[in-house]
Amino acid sequence: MTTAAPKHTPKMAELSLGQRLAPWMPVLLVPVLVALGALAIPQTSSWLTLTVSGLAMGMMIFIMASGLTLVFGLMDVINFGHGAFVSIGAFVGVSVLLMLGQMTGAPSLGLNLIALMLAVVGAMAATGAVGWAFEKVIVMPVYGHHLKQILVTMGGLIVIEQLIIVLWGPEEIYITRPEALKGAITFAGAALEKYRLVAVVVGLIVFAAMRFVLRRTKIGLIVRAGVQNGEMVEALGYRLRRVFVGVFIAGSALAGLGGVMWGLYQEVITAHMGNDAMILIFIVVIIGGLGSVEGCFIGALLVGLMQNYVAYIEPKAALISNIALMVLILMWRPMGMIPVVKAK
Amino acid sequence: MSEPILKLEGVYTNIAQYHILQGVDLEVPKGAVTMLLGRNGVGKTTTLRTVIGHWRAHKGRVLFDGEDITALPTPLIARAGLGFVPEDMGIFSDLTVEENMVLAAIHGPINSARLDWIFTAFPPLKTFWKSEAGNLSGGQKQMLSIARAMVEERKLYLIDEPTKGLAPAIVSTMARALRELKEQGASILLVEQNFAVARALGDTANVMDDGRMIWSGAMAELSGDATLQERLMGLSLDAHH
Amino acid sequence: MTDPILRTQDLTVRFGGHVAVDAVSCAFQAGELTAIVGPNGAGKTTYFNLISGQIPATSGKVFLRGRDISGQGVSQRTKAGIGRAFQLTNLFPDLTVLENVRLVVQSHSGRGFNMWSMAAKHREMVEAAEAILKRVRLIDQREQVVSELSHGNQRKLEVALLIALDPAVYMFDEPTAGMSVDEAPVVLDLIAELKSQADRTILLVEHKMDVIRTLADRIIVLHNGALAADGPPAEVMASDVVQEAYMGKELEDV
Amino acid sequence: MFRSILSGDMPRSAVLSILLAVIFACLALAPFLFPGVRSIDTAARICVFIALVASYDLLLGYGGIVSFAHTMFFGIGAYGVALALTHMGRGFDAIIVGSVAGAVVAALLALLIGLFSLRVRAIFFAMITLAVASAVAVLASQLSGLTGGEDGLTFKLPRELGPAFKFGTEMFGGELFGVKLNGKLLAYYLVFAGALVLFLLLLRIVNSPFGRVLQAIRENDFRAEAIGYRVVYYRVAATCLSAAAAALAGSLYAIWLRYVGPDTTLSMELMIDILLMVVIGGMGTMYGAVIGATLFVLAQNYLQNLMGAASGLVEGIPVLPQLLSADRWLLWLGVLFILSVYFFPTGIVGRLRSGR
Amino acid sequence: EIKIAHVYGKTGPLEAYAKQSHDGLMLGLEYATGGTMEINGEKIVVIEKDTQLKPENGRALLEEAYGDDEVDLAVGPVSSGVALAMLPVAEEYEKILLVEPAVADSITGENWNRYIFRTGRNSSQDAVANAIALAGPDVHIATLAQDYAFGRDGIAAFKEALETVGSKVDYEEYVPTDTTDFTAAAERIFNAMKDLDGKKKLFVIWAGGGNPMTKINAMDPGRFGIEIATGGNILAAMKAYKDFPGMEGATYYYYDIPKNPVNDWLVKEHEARFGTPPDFFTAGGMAAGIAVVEAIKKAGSTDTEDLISTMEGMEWETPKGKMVFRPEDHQALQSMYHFKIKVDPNVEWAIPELVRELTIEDLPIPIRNQ
Ligand SMILES: Nc1ncnc2c1ncn2[C@@H]1O[C@H](COP(=O)(O)OP(=O)(O)OP(=O)(O)O)[C@@H](O)[C@H]1O
Ligand SMILES: Nc1ncnc2c1ncn2[C@@H]1O[C@H](COP(=O)(O)OP(=O)(O)OP(=O)(O)O)[C@@H](O)[C@H]1O
Ligand SMILES: [Mg+2]
Ligand SMILES: [Mg+2]
Repeated sequence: MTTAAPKHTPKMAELSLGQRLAPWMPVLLVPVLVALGALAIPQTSSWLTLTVSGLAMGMMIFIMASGLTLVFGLMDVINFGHGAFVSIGAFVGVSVLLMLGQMTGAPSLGLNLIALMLAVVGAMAATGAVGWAFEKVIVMPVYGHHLKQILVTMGGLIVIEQLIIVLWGPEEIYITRPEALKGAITFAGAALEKYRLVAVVVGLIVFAAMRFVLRRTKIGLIVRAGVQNGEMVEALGYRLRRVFVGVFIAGSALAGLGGVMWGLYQEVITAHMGNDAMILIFIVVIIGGLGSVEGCFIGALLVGLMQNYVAYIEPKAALISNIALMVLILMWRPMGMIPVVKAK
Repeated sequence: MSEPILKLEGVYTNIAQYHILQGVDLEVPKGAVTMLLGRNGVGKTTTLRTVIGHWRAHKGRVLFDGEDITALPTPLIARAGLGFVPEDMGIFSDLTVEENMVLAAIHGPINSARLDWIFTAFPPLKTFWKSEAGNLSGGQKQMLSIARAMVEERKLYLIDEPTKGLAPAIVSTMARALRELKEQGASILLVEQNFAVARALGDTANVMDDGRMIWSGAMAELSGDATLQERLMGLSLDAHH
Repeated sequence: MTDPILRTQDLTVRFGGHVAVDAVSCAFQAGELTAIVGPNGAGKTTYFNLISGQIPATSGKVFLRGRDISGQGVSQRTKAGIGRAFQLTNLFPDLTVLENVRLVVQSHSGRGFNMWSMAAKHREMVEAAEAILKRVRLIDQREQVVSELSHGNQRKLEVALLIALDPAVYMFDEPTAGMSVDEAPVVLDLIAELKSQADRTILLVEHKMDVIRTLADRIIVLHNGALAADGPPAEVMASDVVQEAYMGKELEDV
Repeated sequence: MFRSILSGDMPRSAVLSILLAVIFACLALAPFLFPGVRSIDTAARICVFIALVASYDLLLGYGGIVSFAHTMFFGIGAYGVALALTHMGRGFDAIIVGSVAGAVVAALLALLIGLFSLRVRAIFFAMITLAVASAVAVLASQLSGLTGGEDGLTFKLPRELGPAFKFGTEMFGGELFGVKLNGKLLAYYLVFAGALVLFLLLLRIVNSPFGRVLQAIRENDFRAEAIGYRVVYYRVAATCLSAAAAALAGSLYAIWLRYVGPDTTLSMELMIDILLMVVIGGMGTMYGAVIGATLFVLAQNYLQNLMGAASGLVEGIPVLPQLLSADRWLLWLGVLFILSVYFFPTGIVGRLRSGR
Repeated sequence: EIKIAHVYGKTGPLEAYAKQSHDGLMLGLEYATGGTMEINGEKIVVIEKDTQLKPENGRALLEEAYGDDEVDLAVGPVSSGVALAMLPVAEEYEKILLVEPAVADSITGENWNRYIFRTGRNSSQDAVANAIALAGPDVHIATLAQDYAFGRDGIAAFKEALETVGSKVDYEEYVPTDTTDFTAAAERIFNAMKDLDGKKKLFVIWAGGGNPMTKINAMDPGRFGIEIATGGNILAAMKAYKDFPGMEGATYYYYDIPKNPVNDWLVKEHEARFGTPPDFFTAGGMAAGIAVVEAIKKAGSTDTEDLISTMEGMEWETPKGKMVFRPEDHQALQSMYHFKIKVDPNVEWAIPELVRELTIEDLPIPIRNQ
């Protein structure tokens, strides 16, 4: 073939060190914050406790937020209903656990984990199914309209919360963790709840799995492109609707997983528990940068650490620590730390 | 002559309350370049969009390779073997050039020989392979849009005003690339305002006005007849060129 | 020669490592029509963006009537007399054609912060807008919502907005791209008219050589971001840069 | 005359005109048409919310700016009046000082937030307003010495606006068409007139050249800048105006309730209600505020009663009575949210105007 | 016909409490009228009004009840914030508002007016009872509460009460109301307490979700010899107490504790009708219901002034035994129960076993409305 065009030689200059470092800055924030914490907190054992449990709390937040990174970050759907999926996940998961009282009551880690696994599977199946219906009925007509999304998903949230009350009753449900996950591990004068270790493992699995799927498949690309110009994606031959539905289901199922984990952490679940966590979840997704699993992950860790340090140093300031963190990060990077999708 | 690759039979298309296409008939022969010409706003773009399924014909039929695709969803139409270069280029500006191309290659990894061929025609795509497509210059976006359609073999290419915004040198390489596509056996339906390109590439020509096809015939006949051009398109093309 | 109305001095912008506009110094005289040509990606649109303020320059300065305006924002520069039409259509999609133009007229009249009178009562603005729509042959579409216009008509509206703004310096970025052969001359005639009757300074990016030949007083060539040639049309067109990097082989030889 | 009261912005739909006229008449004559404490309370709330929602429409529908701090401004106005009445005594001077101060503080705060964050992307502004609003809500509940904390403030109005004040005893014998002429009636008309004036003012603003610029900015801020409008200034101005108007609506609310508290004036829930009223009514139409607020407040107040009746009807059928039980009114409000966005994508006003 | 309005947060976050309160009220009316729901031949009609837990609604609904529905008196609401907004309405309409179960001290304190009565306990009663239950020689006490008026008032009352029994608080910790992670608070408390000698107790006052006790417990406070203590709660919440066998505190009601005919009837009827034992707020609701009937019976009319003079100093029997409306501030004085937690795997929740009944005479409750 002979289709040669004229030479094309745009001028390139060297990048400065700062420019080359820029992509790595967010990753560095976590150790920097840990180091700052060490400076501000004189008691080493307290610092250690706060750091480790803060990171673990970050993982838990990440699990809840991971679904929203997909739905809000990638698909650009401002889903206030996400909190409702967290709640459903918690109720279904806890119901399963209560049914498996034999397994959770036994002081065997293996049995406990199997029970937990079953609860997670049940919860994810339930939230995935509800997510499917939610997308079909509620979200589908409002792609691309943020305001309507807020309202419609708000409506969906209320409906789901009320249905939870109809099904499970208005009372709070209390649950205790599986026997082997109660209590703490103590080391070097620091204490770490055992349950948080489970959260760390689950969080890492979710993180790795999401990264894998988004890097190795075109799904992430299709969604991002589809949000911008769905017609064109279809003209390339992709069944965009199916991909959107699939991603929405995945996001909802992840919220369900988050719900189980969060419910077991709180040990008390209410219909509006998910919604109570929503502001935090939104903050994490936004400071991470829309659409970025890595950003969301780092953001969640930062939030977890920040909360603990600030609450220790000055409890009054804890009220605004998350908000301050968000404002600072957005002032530094208005698009969030690692933006994948450009926000409008 | 063999069966045409694409055939529109009395297609009517409405957009909202407007009746845009009013009985368009069109045949695109296999292995040839077919031009679709006409003034602004006569319905050329609407015709292409009706073929790909972005607008729906509410009357008439669209046949592709002998199959009725009138009611098929867009993704299936595309997968039947259509490549589409929209008028507004349809660039995914948040994605990099590479990601745009990867998405366009629906059947798997990009064939590297084909990619090299695309790079020789449109060198900036290679230079800015990892850059965000939204930051490309106007002409570079146009190149990307065409390249996307060409990244894999298609039976038929629908191309809406590909040369707008391209520098003359690139226009020639693009024209050559299209010709090479044709030589590989593909068919092309091309909307074009640049008459030089139309004349150089077109085998047959169709002229639209006001939602109807008003003239169809060989390109040579049209380009040779100034009065015909005057009558069909309001202006002699040669005079302008 | 008189003082130039617009002048750029070592104007440079870098995107990451890519130097898109490379130390361009150039002056434009009042009443002159300058064509800017160059291959795709040469930096023409970016050069416009730097002049009108859409993108901040990495270094270098822009002067308007001898005053340094490098620190000013887009709207300030617009008010100062730099007007701009866009290569990729960029309108108010859900407003009507008339309202699009009327808004420009209103901006020109400086009544933007008037919160008390009724916009609809200002007949003179509506009339001015309609006059311009007549000139670009869009008057029949005046009540149509812009997003429903065909591509070519949107291009015309783009030109109409710039004319309504009536700046000292007009910058057209491929105004006729996508216009049909019978419509393009209308716009080109308008540009010619601006130049000869209103004595306006015009910067024109175009890829159509015949257009440049008939309209331009002067051509500058940008290549890889740098100023590669500057001079009268005939001379520049014949130069090697233009022939090699820009024109390529003539189509007929394909 | 009529035209210029409405700033030339006519309803442009027969059904809409009738609806508006009916709502206007009902509100203007509420004490006579619907005597009863509850119904007048509902009418007064409708008035306040019309003004509040209209002020939000200026920002959202015309300016295209998403703010979550609107209730904050509303609350500032309410607390302004509450604090003035608590500290200056129960006089009209306190009401005036309180509402003016509230409006000024609200506008200044809006100016501050706007200059700081309106230069950046829309979502940034939305998040900042969310953050500031929740910080202020927390502050209000923390500074319990000043604001009464979670419990809020209860205060007394001038005697002339309370039920104990009777007038017209000589002329009408203290009653007109069976309605007692007392301070409560005066309070209602104060709220009604205040809301009406605010609404007409806002209507004027959106139809001025300024309002048109806002629309242009909403459509395409990039291009608005390129035709010579300094986008930030316009956005900030719109934010301040709308904040001040919201604060005034808040003052009216405080006057009516004789109570302010964080849940009543500052909550996120209220913010969502406002959003919903704007969208159901029709964004960027102003009249949407009237329709949206009226419908929504009515639904909030009477849906429960309606459902009580409905669940009585289906007694005996499984599950249904439980779903229709009056306690589940929120469920149906949620369903209404969804349906209204479905069936009125351009709002009720948009729907009526397009005639489809 | 006697009309009573029950104005309460029927829907909204405290729905569960609301239901208990209402069931209790109805049972109380039924019990006191011997099942006839009539007083002196007049039928009792209860009108329910849902505040949705919003103060402004509370006001409007109470006005509607007094003004449009012309009820004789009103009962409610659940939340203190709503109650405070409603108090002036009672004064305006000169009708009685019987507050149940909102607890804020200021309802019968600074914001009180003579139309307000309260059958529910107030925060001071909780605080004093807990102080008596916890204090002892050589006991060090730290407190944890939410950082807003309710939490701070509660701790203040608790401290005051501790002083009356000759003890004091060694360390106070306040955290934001919506805190979910208590690691930092626990660390601060541990650091403050670990070097003290003797018994160490951490007293927790918490309203709503969040459940700090188990979370702090999971950090093994036993390492530093710290025990956690708190008051009673609804049965569902008592499940979480299973992690704290032996924990002491003071509660307002647990169905198995009071021994009297009223409570026996309540437990039996409740089990029969709802399949569960009566809960925390059921008892209060019932006390209010009985109080209404008793007062109207004794006053012989529903005239507000007659009712007020009857009710001031009125004594009546409730599931919690005798209650008395103190004439000064109309607060019902009542017994509280010092408990110790017992865990029985066959019972869903942890059982608070009675250590000692703290009777009216044992509890010095300050009068705060002067
Ligand atoms: N979304 C739409 N809504 C309503 N009318 C539309 C819409 N899109 C196009 N039209 C109208 O349909 C007609 C045909 O438009 P079309 O884009 O097909 O023209 P075209 O021949 O491609 O013109 P051009 O050469 O300018 O691109 C025009 O009159 C246009 O106004
Ligand atoms: N915002 C940006 N970020 C990064 N690169 C950019 C940006 N804007 C332009 N560029 C790059 O700068 C170069 C010059 O672009 P410009 O749009 O100025 O070209 P042009 O001369 O107008 O070309 P055309 O004729 O195709 O419109 C291009 O290679 C483009 O990729
Ligand atoms: Mg077209
Ligand atoms: Mg360009």
